[in-house]
Amino acid sequence: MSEYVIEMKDIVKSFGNVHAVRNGQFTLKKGEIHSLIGENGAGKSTMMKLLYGMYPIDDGSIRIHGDHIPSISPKIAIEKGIGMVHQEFMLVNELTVLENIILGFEPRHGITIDFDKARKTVEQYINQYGMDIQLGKKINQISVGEAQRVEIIKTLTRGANVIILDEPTAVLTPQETKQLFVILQNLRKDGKSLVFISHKLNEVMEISDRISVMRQGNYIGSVSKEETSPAELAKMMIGREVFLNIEKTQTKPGEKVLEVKDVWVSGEKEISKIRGVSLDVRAGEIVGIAGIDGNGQSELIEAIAGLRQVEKGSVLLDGKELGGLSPKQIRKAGLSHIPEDRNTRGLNRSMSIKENLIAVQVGEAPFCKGVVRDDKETLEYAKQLSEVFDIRPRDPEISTQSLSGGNAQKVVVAREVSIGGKLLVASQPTRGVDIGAIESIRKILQEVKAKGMGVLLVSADLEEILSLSDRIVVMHEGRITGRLKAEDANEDNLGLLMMGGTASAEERGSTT
Amino acid sequence: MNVAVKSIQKILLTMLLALAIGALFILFIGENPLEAYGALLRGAFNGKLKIGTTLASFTPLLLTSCAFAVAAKAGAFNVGVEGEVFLGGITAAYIGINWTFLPAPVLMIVCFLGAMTVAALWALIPAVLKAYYRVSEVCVTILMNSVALYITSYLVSGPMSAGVANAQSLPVTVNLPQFMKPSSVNAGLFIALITVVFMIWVLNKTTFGYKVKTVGTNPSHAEYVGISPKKIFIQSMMLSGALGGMAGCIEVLGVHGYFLNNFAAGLGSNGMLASLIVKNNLIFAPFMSFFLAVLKSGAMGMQQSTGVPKSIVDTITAVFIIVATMELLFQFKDKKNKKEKSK
Amino acid sequence: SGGAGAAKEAGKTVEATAGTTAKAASENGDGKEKTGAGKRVCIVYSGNLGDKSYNDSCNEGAKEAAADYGVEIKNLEGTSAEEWEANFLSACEDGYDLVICSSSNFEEYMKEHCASYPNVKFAIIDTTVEGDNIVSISFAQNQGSFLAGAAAAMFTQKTDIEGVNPDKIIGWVGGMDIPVLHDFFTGYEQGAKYIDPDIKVLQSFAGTWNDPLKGKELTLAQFDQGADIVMNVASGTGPGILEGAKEAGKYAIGVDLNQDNDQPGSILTSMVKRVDTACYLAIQSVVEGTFKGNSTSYLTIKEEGVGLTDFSVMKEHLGDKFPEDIVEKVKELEEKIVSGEIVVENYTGFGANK
Amino acid sequence: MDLGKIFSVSLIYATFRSATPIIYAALCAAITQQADILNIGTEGIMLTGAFAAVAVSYLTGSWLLGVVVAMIAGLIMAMIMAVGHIRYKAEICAIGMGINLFALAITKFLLNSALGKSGTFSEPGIIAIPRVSLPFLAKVPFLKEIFDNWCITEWFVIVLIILVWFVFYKTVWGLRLRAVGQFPMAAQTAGINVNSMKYRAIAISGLIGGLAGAHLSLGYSKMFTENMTNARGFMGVAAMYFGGAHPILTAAGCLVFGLTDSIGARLQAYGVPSQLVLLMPYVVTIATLAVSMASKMAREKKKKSALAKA
Ligand SMILES: Nc1ncnc2c1ncn2[C@@H]1O[C@H](COP(=O)(O)OP(=O)(O)OP(=O)(O)O)[C@@H](O)[C@H]1O
Ligand SMILES: Nc1ncnc2c1ncn2[C@@H]1O[C@H](COP(=O)(O)OP(=O)(O)OP(=O)(O)O)[C@@H](O)[C@H]1O
Ligand SMILES: [Mg+2]
Ligand SMILES: [Mg+2]
Repeated sequence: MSEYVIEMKDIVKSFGNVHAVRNGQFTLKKGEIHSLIGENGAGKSTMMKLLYGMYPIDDGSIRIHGDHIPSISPKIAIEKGIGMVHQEFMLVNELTVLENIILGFEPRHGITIDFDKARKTVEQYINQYGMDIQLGKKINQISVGEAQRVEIIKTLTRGANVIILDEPTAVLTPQETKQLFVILQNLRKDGKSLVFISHKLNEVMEISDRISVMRQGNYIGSVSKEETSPAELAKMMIGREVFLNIEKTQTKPGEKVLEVKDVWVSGEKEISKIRGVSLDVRAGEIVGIAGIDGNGQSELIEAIAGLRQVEKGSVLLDGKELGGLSPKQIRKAGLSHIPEDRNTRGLNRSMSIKENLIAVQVGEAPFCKGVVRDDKETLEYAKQLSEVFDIRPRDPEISTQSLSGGNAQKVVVAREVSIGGKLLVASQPTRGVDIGAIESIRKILQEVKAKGMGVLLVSADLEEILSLSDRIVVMHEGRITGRLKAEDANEDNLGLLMMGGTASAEERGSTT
Repeated sequence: MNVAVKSIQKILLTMLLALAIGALFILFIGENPLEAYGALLRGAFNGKLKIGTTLASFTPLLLTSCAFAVAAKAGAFNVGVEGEVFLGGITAAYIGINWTFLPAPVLMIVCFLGAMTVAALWALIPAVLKAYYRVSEVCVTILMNSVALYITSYLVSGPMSAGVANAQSLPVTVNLPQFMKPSSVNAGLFIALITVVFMIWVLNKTTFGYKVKTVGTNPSHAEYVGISPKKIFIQSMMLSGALGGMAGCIEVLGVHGYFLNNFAAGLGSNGMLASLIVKNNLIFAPFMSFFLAVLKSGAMGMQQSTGVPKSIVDTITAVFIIVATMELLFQFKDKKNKKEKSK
Repeated sequence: SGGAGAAKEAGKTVEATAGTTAKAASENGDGKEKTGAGKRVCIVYSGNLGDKSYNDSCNEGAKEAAADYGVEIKNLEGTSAEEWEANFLSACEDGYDLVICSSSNFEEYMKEHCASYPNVKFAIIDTTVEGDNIVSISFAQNQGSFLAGAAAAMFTQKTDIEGVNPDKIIGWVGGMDIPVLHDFFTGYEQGAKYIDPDIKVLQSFAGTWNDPLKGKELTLAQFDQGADIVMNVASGTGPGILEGAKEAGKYAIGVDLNQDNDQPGSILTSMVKRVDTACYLAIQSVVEGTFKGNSTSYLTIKEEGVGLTDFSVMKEHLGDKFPEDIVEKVKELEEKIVSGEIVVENYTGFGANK
Repeated sequence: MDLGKIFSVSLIYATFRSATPIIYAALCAAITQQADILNIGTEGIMLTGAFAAVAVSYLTGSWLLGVVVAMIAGLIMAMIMAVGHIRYKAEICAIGMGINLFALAITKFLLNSALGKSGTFSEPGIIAIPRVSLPFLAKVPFLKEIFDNWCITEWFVIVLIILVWFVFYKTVWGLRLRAVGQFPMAAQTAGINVNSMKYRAIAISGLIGGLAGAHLSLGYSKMFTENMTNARGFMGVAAMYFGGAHPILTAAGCLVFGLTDSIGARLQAYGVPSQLVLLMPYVVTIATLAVSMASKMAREKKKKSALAKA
């Protein structure tokens, strides 16, 4: 028997002209947590999808428990005890949590599904790992964190002893991440082997036994946790030194550019998801909204942008009432908006970089003459932005389909900060983005502020909130539970407020 | 550029394969494929009349395929083009018969405008139901085609009847000039060609085209960048309707000279077919329309000049179309490339 | 061929009342050698063959002429206006001696194009088109329908026959709602009311020529409303009407061809419209050189262009329950129409003096 | 106008009778729709089935064999579509329309060459699907009139609606089918072979489509006519959309159509212009759908505001 549960050797995989993996190497020992890190587009997900049999490999070999497996399908992978939690959740919205968990491995009663048995089996695992999952709800009614746990339970009920987690923490709050880590530790204790993909080096350092690094489809190397440091890892990933802690530029806040007054907003499933939120943002400052995902931040942002109806209350942008205005009119009034979901909101993946860069200015000079689009002007502009914002590759004519997460996000950021509005709403601007890109996006936000734009930043990443914001508001269950000056805030008091606790009296007094 | 060349290559290869499979089928039923294809080609191209007939059936398909594709670009599956052709036709007939106080050139233009307007308004119904009430436009347009057929049928056998043995209207007082007589190909062909080129230009070069494509590919993104998906969806459905109405107007003013009951049967669905085969690519749709028109008039010619029964001709045409829908040759090539690379 | 046989059979049934033109013609033909060899005739149809009705009837006539004169026949079927015109034009161009347009659908094309083909002879059935190289043959379908209506009106009161109710209601189902069908209906209704003014006539249109299921549904609906006999005037939709009668244990009247044997025992009679005769005569005139352009024949009961079948199939089925008085009455009415004592009305736009 | 004659007991059976072929067609379309495949080819599959049923019933004298062969014929047509779409990437609606054209032509061709007829084939030798009367209903006067003498396939459609509903929502296969339709990647990662599920869905759809055709030619009538489906397949697709591919709602849509159609058939006799009567079922179906969707949206809104008050 081999020392390794999994051995992937000399893996090659391309999609058309994209060489996703050129030289992939990966091994996994029994009972270890092995992290796989690399920039966006380094080929991490592809490596793991190949292991899970989602695509055939072009070249190389895969061994599971020492056996050479010539061709893998998800079915075979599952039979061999491999489970995968995908970067994009593989959950069917219209089905219930329980149905999703048992899909493909349904306990049967003849041809019908034995839901009782299914429930019992699943509950057993839920209890064993102390997870909080409501089996009867539909997927579109549960939070991201819960969906994540559903994915893990899914692998467990299928008898996985190797579990691959592709960027599981990208969408989690610190608290949820902590909970997840407890679960992962327990799984390791039970003898499961885990692959953990992440961009967050501190998490990687916290949880892993070994760490492998990939860059541009190539295997760079593996190190054990004890022998390395975040700085070294970052260098391996990017090929140069990185500085994440940006120095805050000091500016004097000017006029109020955004005033939200006692706003109530409905959510997808419930009315009044937001209940009476008031806040303001001045020119030349960054206001951070901290909060666990699903506490109304998304709804608030969408309401400001005119993408969701406001039940009551008023929003003023640069003194202009936004109630009843269309998204287009709100943009005209001075809003720039980096949405939380770059794939469906932020970008049109079927169009080129060039076209995405002018998406909000279509039909406006100089990108059109009359009703005709001006391609030359557009290309010129796009080339310029690509240069300034370091969008790679430098060819604005190519489709955004093939862009890595970080570069895709840069397209959105470039577009939104270049239209020169008065307020920039940035929702999760660095989620799922590699550190190189995080570095540059954070720098851009600082520059925007320095130019006198007001910035409203929503992030589940407390470190990001803390390092960028001048003022911080905390949201919990549709209400604001705390307002702090940046210098008074730290992970602990923010965490407490995010969980619904109250801040101490003096902190309250210091709100503006 | 490379992509375009590849696509054309693909279409040509697919057609060749369709011919080959069609040949097998012809052999199977005991006819000579070369003779049959000869008859088919002669049926479509031999002499002024045949060419004219081919072009005459090409004209409405150009517009209906374009109409379907335009709606598809905004994410609508508009089965209702046929109904729009009917209503455009009846409107053109009504105006062409009754508004004789207008000078002829003006009347002609008004016929077109009227036909396009009424057809666009007809398309507005499913569009609004979909945009505001999420009612499937496929369902509504399938049903509305029958409604349009019966409405026009009622009008030409009742209030607008010419009082002759057939259900048809009085002749219109303006006609699109015909050429290549005795076939009924007429100036409408050029109007249709210009319109289609114009539509390609609109969709690829104008702001409106960009919005349509955005809404069709990602409505949620469209909303976010300030394009109203509902508005654009409705506008392109209406545009699609207007194109259908134009086809109806050309058929009435150019081909028949009056409104003939049920004249548009199959025009909408054939246009839809032409567009679907090329996956709603506006540039290829006209070529596919031409291919279908050639098949159609070729099939008629085959019936006229050989002993091959119509059912066999139709069977071969259908086999042709089925093969033409498949992208298989392209796949062959892809695989081959891959194999070569991996070696 | 078998088809020609069927036409002859249809001929025989009308023969019961008087000698038939077609029969007379075939006698002429049979005697001679094939004088028509080398002549080419093209028939264009506004529909497909196999409707067991109008188009088939036309084809029967052509087949008979082919058998008698050795002419070459080409049939061009088409289901859309586009195909009709293309087929018609191709027939004009391809040097046929005679082009027969089987229905009024070709009227406009003939008006437009016939003059450009002075060497081709044309015939049109079921309507009238002027032109030096055109003969038009149309039918007094209203007269035939009058007889059908009268027969139906009498039949619906024969309550001793199984399936016949006391209600004075009869039915009529048409294909597309087009003027020529109203000419049928006008006669049918007049005939029924002539027998008994209290008779109610139900009228439905299927809106299509080729949906027998729709025809069946409409027929059953009329039965549900008290009718017990329904006349079919629906071409390809018709088989459903006849089947509906059979299935409901009620009765129908056939049209165009002799359909009495299509659902034997359920079809009282058929209103035969001698499209075959028209077709045959047109071919005959070309073969024999008697073709006279710009002529119009209007085939009425007198010319045996229309008429009822001889009820024999029904007689066989009902045995002594068969109401002989209907046959007698029909004969009497026929004579009255021929003599002009009864004037059968036309729908606007139809009739001898159209 | 005699309303008593229009709204008589017979209207109930008439409604059901004219809706049944469309229900079959709609179920045929619903199965593939659950796998996110729009089966425009329903019309052609059904027509092929109708032909095969009549031909085999006539040649062998067995209606059952006719039905079985019809289902196999439907299956073959469906598989051409499946292979073209899944293996050779044909646009599903394009190949579906191709199948419709092919079915129209090949049935006409075979009618001429194999059965030696054109247009209509209605020989006495065709053995129809038997009709049954349930003896226990015969005693109840009202029910007897409604349920008397139904064709076996008319009874069976009720079973089939429930069966399809059961398969969709209660069985393992149905769960997988819906997963494939709604999120194929998720199904794939659950070890489900997406393409094989699609093949199976189309195959079953073909079987049901063939049965639909057999009902048309051996149950609803006893003949085959060129193009005898006359857009009933398309109506089925429309009905499938009406019910959002849910078998029971879909059947309800068909019944709305059938009811208006049957009322229309009775109304025509009173001199209402035929075209206006003929278009009624279509308008009523659209209106019903629009109103039900609008009120559904209103209900959702209300539900939300009820929550707000609580
Ligand atoms: N199905 C696909 N088709 C085409 N290109 C693909 C596909 N999947 C991945 N790629 C490309 O392959 C490259 C590697 O992608 P992969 O998803 O493995 O990166 P990653 O390391 O997981 O990045 P991220 O951190 O953004 O998730 C990228 O350039 C990506 O665009
Ligand atoms: N600068 C502005 N400030 C406020 N409102 C504006 C401004 N510009 C346009 N609007 C309003 O926005 C709406 C749409 O604007 P616009 O005139 O650009 O429409 P359009 O381009 O025809 O629309 P579409 O983009 O949907 O085709 C109109 O109601 C218009 O009055
Ligand atoms: Mg990834
Ligand atoms: Mg009676």
